Amino acid sequence: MAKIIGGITTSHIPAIGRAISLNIEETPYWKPFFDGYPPIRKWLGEKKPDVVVLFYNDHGLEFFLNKKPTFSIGVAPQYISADEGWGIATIPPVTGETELSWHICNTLVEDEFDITICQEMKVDHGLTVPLQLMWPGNTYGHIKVIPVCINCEQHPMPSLKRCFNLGRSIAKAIESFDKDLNVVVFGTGGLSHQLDGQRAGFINKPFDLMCMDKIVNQPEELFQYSVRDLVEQAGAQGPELNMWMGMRGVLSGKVTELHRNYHIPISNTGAGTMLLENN
Amino acid sequence: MAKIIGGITTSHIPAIGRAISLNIEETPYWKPFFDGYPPIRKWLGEKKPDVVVLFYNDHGLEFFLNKKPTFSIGVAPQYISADEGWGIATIPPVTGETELSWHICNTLVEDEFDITICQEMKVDHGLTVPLQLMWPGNTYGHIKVIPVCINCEQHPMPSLKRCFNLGRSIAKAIESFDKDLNVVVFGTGGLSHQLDGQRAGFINKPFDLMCMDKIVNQPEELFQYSVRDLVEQAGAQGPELNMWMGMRGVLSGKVTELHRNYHIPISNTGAGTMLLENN
Amino acid sequence: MSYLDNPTPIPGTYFFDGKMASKGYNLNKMCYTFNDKQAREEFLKDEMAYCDKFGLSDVQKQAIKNRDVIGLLEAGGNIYFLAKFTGILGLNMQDVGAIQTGMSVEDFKAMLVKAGE
Amino acid sequence: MSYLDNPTPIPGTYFFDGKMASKGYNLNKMCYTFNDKQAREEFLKDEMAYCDKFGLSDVQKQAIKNRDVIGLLEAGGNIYFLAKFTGILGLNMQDVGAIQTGMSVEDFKAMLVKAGE
Ligand SMILES: [Fe+3]
Ligand SMILES: [Fe+3]
Repeated sequence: MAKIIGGITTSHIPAIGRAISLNIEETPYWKPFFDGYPPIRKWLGEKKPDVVVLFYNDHGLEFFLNKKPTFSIGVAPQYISADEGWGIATIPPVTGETELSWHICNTLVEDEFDITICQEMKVDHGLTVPLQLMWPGNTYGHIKVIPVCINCEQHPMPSLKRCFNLGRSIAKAIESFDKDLNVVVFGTGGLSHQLDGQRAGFINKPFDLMCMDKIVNQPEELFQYSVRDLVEQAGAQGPELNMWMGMRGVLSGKVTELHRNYHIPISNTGAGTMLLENN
Repeated sequence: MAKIIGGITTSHIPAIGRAISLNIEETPYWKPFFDGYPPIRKWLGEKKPDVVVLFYNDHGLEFFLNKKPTFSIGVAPQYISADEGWGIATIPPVTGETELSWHICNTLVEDEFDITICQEMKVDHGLTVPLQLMWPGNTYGHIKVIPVCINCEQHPMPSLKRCFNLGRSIAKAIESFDKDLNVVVFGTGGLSHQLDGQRAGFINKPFDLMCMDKIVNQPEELFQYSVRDLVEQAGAQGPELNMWMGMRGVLSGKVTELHRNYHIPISNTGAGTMLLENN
Repeated sequence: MSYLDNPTPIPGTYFFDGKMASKGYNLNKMCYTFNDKQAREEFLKDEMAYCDKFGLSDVQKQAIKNRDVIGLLEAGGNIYFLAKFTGILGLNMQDVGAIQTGMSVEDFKAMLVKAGE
Repeated sequence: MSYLDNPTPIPGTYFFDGKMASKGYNLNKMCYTFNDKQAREEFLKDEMAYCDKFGLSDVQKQAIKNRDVIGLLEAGGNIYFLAKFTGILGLNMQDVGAIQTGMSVEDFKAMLVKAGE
């Protein structure tokens, strides 16, 4: 049976990709952020996961507003990183895990999640930057990725609870999959940030730290925050916390926090990095 | 407040559109089918609905398998009927109801339906044939249409129960919409038919008649049939019953059956036509 | 447990599920283009060249060549997209039913009428 | 009740909801094309002609002309699609933040650093 070994949270903002391209990770601005990653890379190197279930959002590369899904799941054999319009470097194609992806989709629909199933998908920085962070030099060729995309671009957006339960159902699917695979889950994006409006640049450090605490042992306590509350307290892009909740839903009730890092600012964002081992 | 005045079920197969184009409704083959419609047209003429919520499926015009949603809702000001490849005549553009559509979407996401929201959509025979049937000569210009599209083309498909509950949530949205609008709901497609495989041409009249009976007063009893059961008992395209269930979910608990017609065969299909008034 | 986990086949019936959808992706993608008149014309001009453009397998190409609907289904074709292919050939759903069941079109139609009695 | 039914505004913050999505559809559609290099070049060659191609309103065109990010938001622009427009101009998210808040880029960056203290 496939096994869920742990979860990782990470920012996915494009500026990180640019910093990697420019090789400026060790400059004073970037060092405190990139310093959060070596312990996670070490853990990944030891645990050797086969598959990553990667929660992210698409910021207008694959999905336009003509057809905007709440949840979309990739079932493709390969995903292509493509031009996003403002110059972030693309990365080599990402390998999919078709069979487990479809098994997850079957379980999700059975569990009354009304997903959009994607057999072909361009993936943007939301998915590519985390891979670059975890496997420097784009050495992710041995990893199979299952993209789980959550709408964070247009209201109405799903609740934290719904995303957590999406994760629960994905966990059920993984644990009933008849192959010996080690699966790790990424919750990408967040934490507090606001890109648009006169309040642009808004960051809420206490709220972010509270979320990082709760996500470990009391994720359900975060259900009290509506999407509107998130916009208010964590900025217009604060609902990206949904991806963290999806990740946390895939883990079991009890997890062990092995590592965390929090740094402000990366671009306009409070960047939270965590490594949670599944018990 | 907007009011749900009734529901209509109808086949939507392309051959009907072709028969209308060829003006052969009164030929022996077609007459028993088209005879089912005058009482419904009369009722529509008297009740003068402002809006139609139209449950249908897209048979490969707007949606390809690259991104295939379970449920998609149109929020566009207008929908275009387009070339489907095998020669069915297109119809004039269909007017949307943007504001109520978005209100429905907001309610659905709040109620944990993970819809795909569509601001631009080509609509195929699943939507256009019912409009042609209800408003001969394409005199539907005064009607605003809200398309609700359910995946019936690729497994996994949602259950009858899920589609019924989708309808329940849509009803809640309509009944909380602050405008005096009369809304009618169409459940299109079905009943038993099988287009593909060595069992092509399979029709199950007793099962169809049972569904027509149950849909009136005991729709929940149909929950016992899984999508697999539908394929087995109503043919590979039998899951189109989902659109009837969505429609029935929008109506209240009690409805009055004002009219019904059942005819075999229309093309490869058992065609059920019903008019249910909302109590 | 998904309803798709039931391993018992339904005779003469295909489930277009993940396995089939993966297998038939290129074939269905080609057929999806047939919504467009220009694509239909390009196909008719040189069928096999058009198939190659979408990377169809030899089995899929052979089934296209032979108008072998069952073969196309087994190669991952989805009936709604295949209908756009058979539409090009001027076949309607009763013709396609006859091909798949090995009946004459008249017998196939008679079978449907009988289902109503 | 949807969370969007709360009528109290959040200062300096836009909800890109149905109303805004309808209003800004053409604008966002234009910006979506900027994923494509050729589209970016065509836009740069004649900005207003490109806007017309997508049926932008006069208000939207004026806001494009003026690089008026707040004006674009109010005209239904979605920040993720607008970012593809500002990207063409060589502006990053901190530049865009500065424009919207009326700060200098240096002050905007300093504000962010301060949020971490
Ligand atoms: Fe993001
Ligand atoms: Fe149909």
